[in-house]
Amino acid sequence: MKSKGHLLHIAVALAVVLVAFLITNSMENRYYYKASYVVLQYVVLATAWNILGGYTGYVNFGTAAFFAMGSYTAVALIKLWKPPLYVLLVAGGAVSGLLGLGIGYLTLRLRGVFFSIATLALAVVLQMFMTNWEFVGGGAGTAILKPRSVPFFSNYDEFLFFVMASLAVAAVFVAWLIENSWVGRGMAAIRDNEEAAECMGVPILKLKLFATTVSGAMMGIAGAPFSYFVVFIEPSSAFHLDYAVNSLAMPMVGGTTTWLGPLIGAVLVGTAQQIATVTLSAEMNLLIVGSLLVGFVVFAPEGLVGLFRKLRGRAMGRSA
Amino acid sequence: MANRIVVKNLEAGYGSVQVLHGVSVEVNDGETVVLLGTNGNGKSTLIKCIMGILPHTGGELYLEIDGERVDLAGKAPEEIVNLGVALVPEGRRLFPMLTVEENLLLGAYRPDARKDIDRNLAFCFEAFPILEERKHQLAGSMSGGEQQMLAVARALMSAPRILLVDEPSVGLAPIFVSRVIQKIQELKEKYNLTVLMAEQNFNQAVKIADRGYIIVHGQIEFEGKDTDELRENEMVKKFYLGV
Amino acid sequence: MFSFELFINALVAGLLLGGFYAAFSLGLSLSFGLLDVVNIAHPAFIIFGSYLTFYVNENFGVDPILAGLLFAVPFYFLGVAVYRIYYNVFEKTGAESLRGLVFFFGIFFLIEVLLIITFGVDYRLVRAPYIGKTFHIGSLGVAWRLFVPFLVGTALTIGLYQFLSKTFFGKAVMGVAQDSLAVRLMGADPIRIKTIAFGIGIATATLAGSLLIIIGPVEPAIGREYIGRVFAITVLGGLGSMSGVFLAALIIGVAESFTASFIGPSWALAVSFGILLICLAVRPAGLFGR
Amino acid sequence: MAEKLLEIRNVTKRFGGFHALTDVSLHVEKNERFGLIGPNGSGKTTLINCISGALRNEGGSILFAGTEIGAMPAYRRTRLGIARSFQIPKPFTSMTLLENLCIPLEYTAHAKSHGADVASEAMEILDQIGLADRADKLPADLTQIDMRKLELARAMAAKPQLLISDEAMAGLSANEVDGILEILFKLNEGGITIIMIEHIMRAVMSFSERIVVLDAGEKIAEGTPDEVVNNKEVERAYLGE
Repeated sequence: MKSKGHLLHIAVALAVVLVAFLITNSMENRYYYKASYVVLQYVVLATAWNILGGYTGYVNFGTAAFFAMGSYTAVALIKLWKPPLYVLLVAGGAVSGLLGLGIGYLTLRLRGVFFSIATLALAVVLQMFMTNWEFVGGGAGTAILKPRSVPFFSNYDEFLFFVMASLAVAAVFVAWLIENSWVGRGMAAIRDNEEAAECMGVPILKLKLFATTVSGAMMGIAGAPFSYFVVFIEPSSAFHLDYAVNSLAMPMVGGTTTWLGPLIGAVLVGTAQQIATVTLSAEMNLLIVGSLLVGFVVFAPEGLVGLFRKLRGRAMGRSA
Repeated sequence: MANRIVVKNLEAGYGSVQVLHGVSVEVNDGETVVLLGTNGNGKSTLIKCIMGILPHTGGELYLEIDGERVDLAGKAPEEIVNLGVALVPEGRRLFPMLTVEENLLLGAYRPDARKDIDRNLAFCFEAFPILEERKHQLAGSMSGGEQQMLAVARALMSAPRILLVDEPSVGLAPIFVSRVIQKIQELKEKYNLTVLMAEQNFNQAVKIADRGYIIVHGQIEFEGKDTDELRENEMVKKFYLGV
Repeated sequence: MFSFELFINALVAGLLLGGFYAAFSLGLSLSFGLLDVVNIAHPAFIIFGSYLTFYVNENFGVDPILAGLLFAVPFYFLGVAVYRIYYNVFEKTGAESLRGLVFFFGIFFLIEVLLIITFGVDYRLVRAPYIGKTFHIGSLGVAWRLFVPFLVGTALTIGLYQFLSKTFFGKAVMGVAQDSLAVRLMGADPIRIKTIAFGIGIATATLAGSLLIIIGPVEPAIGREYIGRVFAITVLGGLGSMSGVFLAALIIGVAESFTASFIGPSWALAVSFGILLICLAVRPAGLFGR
Repeated sequence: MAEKLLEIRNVTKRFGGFHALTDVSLHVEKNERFGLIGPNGSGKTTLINCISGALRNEGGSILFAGTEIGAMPAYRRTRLGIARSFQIPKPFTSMTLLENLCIPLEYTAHAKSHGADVASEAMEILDQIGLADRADKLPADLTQIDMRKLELARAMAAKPQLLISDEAMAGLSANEVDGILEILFKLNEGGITIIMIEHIMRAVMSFSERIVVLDAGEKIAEGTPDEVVNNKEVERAYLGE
């Protein structure tokens, strides 16, 4: 039964990737690719954030650091020898994953708010380093030329859209795998009560290191194609606080305990932002995110998934 | 004027666990009454009810303050403190990161206590010279016995009429237990306090008690009208060690 | 590169900056260090204060320090309201650690966005007779725009220190995070104490905001770089110790000033964050923790 | 003499200047019912924290089935066969009762495979302890008594050789105490060694084959319940001088 479930999910995942590919062959308007890319990128970031924050209970305010390290690893490699995109993805993921591993060791000493502040501080320190590293453009930033053409796709933006769609599918799939495995159950035990978890045989340090590494690596991978996407990269955009706020707000809106939460949150909030940016203004879209974040954390801490479950529970209670 | 504690058929507990099953205890003006029994039998629960930390679910609980009856149902701890009741809590509950002196001054927070603050502080230092020596030291850095002295002194800073003491002997070396308990008696006489003390250490407690109750499993199993009755040792041993 | 004069200049500038940083961090030290309320939105409240100061200075010519003092009153009530929400939604249900943190993060972001919408992203500054002037001690030039914030920051530190250590209420504030039941046994209501104390913490934000905009122009997102700095100072100062905060603020101020003078201004900010990271990893109780 | 399952030699633990444990030595035999008593603050919980790994002992050694475990992280000690319940229940709040039990089952008994059908095993344990009808409930929905049973059930699910029950009966009625005692007796018959820490004297005295008494961080007596009750030191510890 279990393997059947896996097969079904793999089939759904492949179908989504295929649809993404077909879209690139039928749709022309470049704006939609750009907008969808951003939303999909948030699907990866929110899902990654949730593996540490939602499953394991450690709030990371430094999403921007992991994302930007992925981007800047790619920039450094592009400057060196222009490797193919998959190399950038692997390298970005590796660097941010290592960073995550390091942050993981911090959980030995820092819990709760201290951990969160440390991640925030990490983001600022790394931004300083990038600002001062002239090879990747320093504070002024640098332009990145994207490859002229790519097989099977009519232009590079469509290709990037396809890549990000595949990454989003992969990220959600990984989250689903973790959630439904002994690893995910151990993480939930850590989130609920770290001391009891360890006394029940859960190797808490190993699992926390796993969570921080996977979460960091996924953020780094999401960041790797960023410089090709924006064409011009500077520290203030790669380390933007919006990444931290969004990757946290989206799971909060969707619900933090399942893989579905960040997915729903990222699609809804991300799309709303894209629409708001066009129809209202960039500031209004941030206002919406902030209000949603505060609103959900105050009124619906379980997120949309939780609200939905509650409603369904009530309906079932009535019928029973 | 009389200060009394009256507890009638009190019922209380935590969540669905009922700890007190109809406990009746009276402490009359100027008396020292001890509540005896081993841990987990409801001594502290009763003290918490009187202090308003835990609401009771049944029975009656009132004080007489200067002859005036005050019902305690629904009162918050801070209101009860302001009636002139002080508690030396179990585990002392000092402010470990404040100095000895700051702890004592906080003891006099209630408005009625502030006017006599200098006199009371002087008296505390006289009663516990060690506290004056250490007044600039952090409370958390003192030994267990000194901390217990400070906890007693802090309670007295609120100029109480009724003093509740919960397990003063916990974690103390025997020599300190006897010193602390003697001090409580001295202070009680000096201030003419009405004292209810929950204590496991039977032999120390009865030294200063006028009367006592033995509480087992949330019920008063034995009421000793004087200390001789309480010293009926075999009986006590039965209650204490379960043989 | 190195000269004695440069050294003295950097030292004085750092100390002056440190006095200002103290004003910036006191409110957080009060809420985070003493009340256990992780108000990471504190820098945003300060920027908010800067803009209010800018508004009345620009339109009515009110002196920035005076403006800071005036706005302290409504900010106190703002703080009371924020704490009431925080208490009822998070603290009472025991959900403060994770969700409470996210709540303040959201508040931080909201304030920033609202300021951008209202005032735009341009840098704003204030006018006052002392801004732009310098006095000299020997060959050493001291800018009034640094000296005034230093004085006000020092006064605020002394004021809060006296308030906390000399009044009954202040002692209860210090006690409440250590043991809130024990505070009740002293006859005080811990929720009331926390509400008032949090209000006072937010009230200091307007004055800190005025100082911030006296020192230099302000834009809405400037709060971000202060998050790490104030937490570095608060943690380094030993959570909740006002004198510790002042010392830590001086240390950070001098460290940044030296870094800016001898290594480069773009590295200055990394110093406080670096100190914060080291401090968190090595000694979370802070250097001056009691 | 029977085989020693747990051996504690000269264990010491300090908190700042406070000596929580001073030079404590004791052993527990295989399949023994062992009682650990002492007045409040005597160091009982500190000692079991040192055994289970929540704290590290400072001096001396702790041997479990002949292996030194003093430096091991807690989860490895659990996997070796030491499980404990907490005095203040610490359930996994977001999980159902069944899922609560699956954690120790998956992480200790089946730590190698992670794939066994733990749900039915968890159900069996819930059934044993009388919580089967609440398997799908969250801990928040439980009464205090059921919460303590869950705490015990979760420790059982770690399939321990040694079960440490830390005041599992505090605040329970006489009938409920008997209920828990019955469960513990049954577990012991099934071959599990049990350390009981308890304030309810009737329970410890009737349950334990051997008792060690701690007072102010030191071992003051050891023996059968009868010997302990008639020990002058014990009387002094409880009744005072």
